[in-house]
Amino acid sequence: MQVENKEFKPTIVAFCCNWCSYAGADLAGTGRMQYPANVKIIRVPCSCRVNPTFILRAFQRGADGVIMCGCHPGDCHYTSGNYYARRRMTMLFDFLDYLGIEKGRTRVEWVSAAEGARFASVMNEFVKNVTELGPNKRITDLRCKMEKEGE
Amino acid sequence: MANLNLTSENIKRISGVDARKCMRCGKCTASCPNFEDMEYHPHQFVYFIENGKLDKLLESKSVFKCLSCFACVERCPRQVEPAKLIEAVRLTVIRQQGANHLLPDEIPAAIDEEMPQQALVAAFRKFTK
Amino acid sequence: MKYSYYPGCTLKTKAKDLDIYARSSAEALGVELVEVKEWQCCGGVYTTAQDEIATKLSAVRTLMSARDEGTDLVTVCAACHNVIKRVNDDMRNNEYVSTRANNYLQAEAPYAGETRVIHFLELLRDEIGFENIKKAVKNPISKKIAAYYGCLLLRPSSVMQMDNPENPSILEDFIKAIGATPVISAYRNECCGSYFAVTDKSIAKRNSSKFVDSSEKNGAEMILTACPLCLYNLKQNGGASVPVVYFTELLAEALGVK
Amino acid sequence: MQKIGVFICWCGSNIAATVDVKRVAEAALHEPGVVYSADYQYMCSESGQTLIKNAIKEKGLTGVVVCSCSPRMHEATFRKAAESCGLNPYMVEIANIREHVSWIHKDIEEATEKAVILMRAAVAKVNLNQSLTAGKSDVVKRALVIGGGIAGIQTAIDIADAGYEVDIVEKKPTIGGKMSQLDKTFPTLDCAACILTPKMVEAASHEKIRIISYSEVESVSGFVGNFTARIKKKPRYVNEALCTGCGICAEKCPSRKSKNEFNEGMDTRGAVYIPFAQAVPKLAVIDPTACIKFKTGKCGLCERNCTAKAIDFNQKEQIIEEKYGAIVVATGFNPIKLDGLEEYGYSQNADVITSLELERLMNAAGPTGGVLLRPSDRQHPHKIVFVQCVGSRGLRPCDKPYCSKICCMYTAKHSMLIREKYPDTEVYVFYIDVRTPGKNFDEFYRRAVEQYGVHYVKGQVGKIVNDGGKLIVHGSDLLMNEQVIIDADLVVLAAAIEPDPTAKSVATMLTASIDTNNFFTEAHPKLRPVESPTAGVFLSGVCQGPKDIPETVAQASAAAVKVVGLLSKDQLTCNPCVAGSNELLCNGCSSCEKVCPYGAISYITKEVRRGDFRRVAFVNEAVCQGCGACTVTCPSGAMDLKGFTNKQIMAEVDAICK
Repeated sequence: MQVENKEFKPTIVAFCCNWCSYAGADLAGTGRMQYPANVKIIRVPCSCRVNPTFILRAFQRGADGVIMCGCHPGDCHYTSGNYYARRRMTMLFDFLDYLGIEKGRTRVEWVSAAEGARFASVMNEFVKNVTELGPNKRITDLRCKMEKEGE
Repeated sequence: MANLNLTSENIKRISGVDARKCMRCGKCTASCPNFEDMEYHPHQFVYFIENGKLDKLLESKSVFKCLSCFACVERCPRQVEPAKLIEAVRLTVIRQQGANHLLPDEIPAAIDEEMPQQALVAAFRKFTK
Repeated sequence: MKYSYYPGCTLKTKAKDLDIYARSSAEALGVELVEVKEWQCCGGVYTTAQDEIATKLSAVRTLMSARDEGTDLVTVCAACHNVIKRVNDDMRNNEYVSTRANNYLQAEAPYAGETRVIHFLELLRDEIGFENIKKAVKNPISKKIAAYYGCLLLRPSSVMQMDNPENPSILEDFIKAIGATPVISAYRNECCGSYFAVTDKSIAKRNSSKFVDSSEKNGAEMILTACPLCLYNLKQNGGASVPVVYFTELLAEALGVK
Repeated sequence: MQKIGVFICWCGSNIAATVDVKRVAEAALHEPGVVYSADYQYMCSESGQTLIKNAIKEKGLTGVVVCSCSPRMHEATFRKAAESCGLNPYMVEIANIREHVSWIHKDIEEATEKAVILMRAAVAKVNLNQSLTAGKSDVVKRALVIGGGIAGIQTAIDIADAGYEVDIVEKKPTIGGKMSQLDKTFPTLDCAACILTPKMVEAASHEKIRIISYSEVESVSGFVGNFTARIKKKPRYVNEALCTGCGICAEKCPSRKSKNEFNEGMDTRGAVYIPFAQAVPKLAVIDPTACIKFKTGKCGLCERNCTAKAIDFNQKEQIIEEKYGAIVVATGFNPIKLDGLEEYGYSQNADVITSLELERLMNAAGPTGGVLLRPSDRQHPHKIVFVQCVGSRGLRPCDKPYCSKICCMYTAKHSMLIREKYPDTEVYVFYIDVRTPGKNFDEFYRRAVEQYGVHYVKGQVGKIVNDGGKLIVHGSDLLMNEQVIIDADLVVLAAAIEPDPTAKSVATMLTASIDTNNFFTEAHPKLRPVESPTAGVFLSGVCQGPKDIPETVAQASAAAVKVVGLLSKDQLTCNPCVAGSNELLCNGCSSCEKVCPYGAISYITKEVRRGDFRRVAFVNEAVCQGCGACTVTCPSGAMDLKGFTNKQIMAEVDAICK
């Protein structure tokens, strides 16, 4: 069992497109801008590569928040990928909200390769919001949870 | 004047302005219509505040010489807005007991028939607590 | 066209002309100005201090009255206009000020800057149109007139948004509309000396006379302003030898309602 | 089952100071498939790479995970190393534990824990990696240069000299750009025309260069090595093949009211005109907004007087479509508009001018024939004030936050030339800082002060008013701690420079990125300064950031070298991380085709099982750029992206959430 008063540290998955936001995250690193270690980044070529099932899988496996970052509208390396991503995520997040996964746990942000500071501030804010919401319980696969606690 | 709580931080809080953005171009001083009457000039205000050297400002009447015409605010390329800083220092001074710069006794001699009361209201707002 | 109207204290005493002629001109132009109920002094000057809330409350009350009437708020005194417009901007964009002001006022509906504040000049330019005023003029003022803006109408431009702060044209366009010829003088948007008329006349003298001298040198036969304190300083401290008048007075004269 | 090796880099102390690398190496051994792990001080070094290569050979590794800096930094390095000893490069994955861990976290415990998780995710991915082979695509051996200023001209000449064909597309009627308007150039004071016009002629006469003037690139499609551009050629209303550039038409034109752009609007030109004497191509052009024939249908004086019969009022816009292997952006700059900076009174006073206007006033081919006369009354100015940083280094909406870089030097040049030619003139320069980093630059500026007696005043100008014909300049002298008031005859503003307004649309067209100031972003600010992040698109001149002429020319040549390097290849290796359809799952619904931004997907009828012919999606791997839009759209899950498969990403998610 976990110790009761242990500070809640959410697990957060960030999908970052290779061209803008992953580079933005790199720039945050180069600039030594701090953000919480809870954020783990998965590199994808474009935000439009993010399949809604990836996000469902993350929540199922115990993630407390998922953020997807792409290039600013109009700046997509692949011209229009981020527009597809935006539409897909709007639908998905509404659906997740319906299921009880609050809107605060999901987010789409546009971060350019030049916006290291913005990447850090977005992550700080997102982690703070998710921490306030507490652990995600809705569609977590209980077996995963038990495994985790059993460790 | 040690109890004044006149730290640069405090000035920043009251004015909402960050003196560190200043690039020392002196455009505020170049713009100031009341330059001649000031012992310390707008760019010096900014520099003093930035460096926390505030005691000189307090001893100077310069804080009461700003016209609040906002020429420096409008023209400052760095959005340092010197007039806001000066207002914050002036307020910090007059908020002390007995530090009012304008006393009611002085009024009768200063006014004439034509003077709009707007002038008095403004002067009292700027110079007294 | 119906607007809430805020005259301000000085317009009820020393600057009656500014008020009276604004009303009569408005009527002649088919604009209804409804005086805000139980208005209070605007505060005279706007303070930039973040922690001064009390001095902004009376302006908020005026703004709330206009909102409750569902009309835009028209001001005519340049000083009142500056204070009310800037407080309105605070209520819109400065959370610190708006939260505290609303907490203090305890109004049924908190105020969030909903009212649009326009100066009488903006009413003439944007709502009525100088072209239409030109058509309504009965007695064209055929004089050479220098316009004095001072600082309050234009600055800070990010909030006032009336005109280009360094190259304004609204008063010159107004002068053209009433049939007169504008004279552009140096220092027309520099300070007149303001409230230093009370504490240090030499400052007011130096500042006002710069504009007055330039205007007279440029052949102005009259000086125009929108602010009672500017008018006082230009006259008393600037040593103007030509008449200094409110723009509303000239408008009324041109419209034939003086 | 894979046999994976995990290599943890210390990056000196960059990683090792915050991440317990030994613990990461130890943790790796517990991951499925991992048979070996090691840590080393500099994994990217020769000996670090040897360590990886030896491990691959000795342990027979089938997959490699390197925990190091960003994959954007050294992924290629490590993949190359793996390839050199026979491992497929795409069996290598990077866990970014520098930019994403050690540089942003301070707590060793926390950082190590995160590094382990990122390592775990990378291992999970490599377990599912498959060998990928990159395809090849042909390179079109021609280059397109957008913009015909000194940057574009230099790039074009260098590419052409290497033996490749180049098209220069210039939106104005002549090439030459801003440099053609300059009088002298710092720090040597050579005449700009004397050094530029030979280059213009060289470009025009070069057998490999084609100048497409008075034209704009309308759209670009394709990819590195194989771009297709549509170029819109605006009608000149003059037949280019017939016009001899004699200039009779311009002389006869009765319309004289158009502002002469070449002289910054300080004099006028006819509706039909040749921009300037040394214009290239030297052809007339008709401005239909000013032409009386176009406006009223009558006139045609030029047509009647043209002995070459070149005037053609019926000329229409033309579209040229061309293929290119590389594209160079050289769109240049403009001085900013000064509407928001009216404290200097530019629009209110004829005698407040910009530095570029002063260049024309001092030039022998300018509106005053090279005699310095002020615009209002054509009198010789005796007191001149220069204002620096007009719109540069500011934060207001009307300002630019950057230093425009060239103003300090050209102002020193102007003040020196004026003092040289008119010693009776007092010259004041209001400056905030004098910035002169460059060969012989500071010496040049000091000459202006010491030898020519130019008054440099440290302070900015706050307000310029016109009081009865005199310009009253209110400035500050910070060293004297005084306000200075100067009644000047002429004021020269060093207006900030900004990228040409077309930069934004060109960037969008090329999917190249621009920064918040609309300057093109380079692929790497230090190591790849002339390439854009978009493959095959290169940057030349001020479109990338403020530059003076020597720097522009250097960068132009550098861009040319990059282009030549690309064009010298017959084929390019494609990105193997492309989409592919599982024909057994594909139902031919066409959803993927609709979302593909490159038109890489088509449909073929294929015998998927014996006797079962079906319409299935087919990905052209040379065209696919690997964005993955189709993979998410596909309703049956047939489409997947190599290198970033659904399973791989899911495995990463699982590893992180574990």
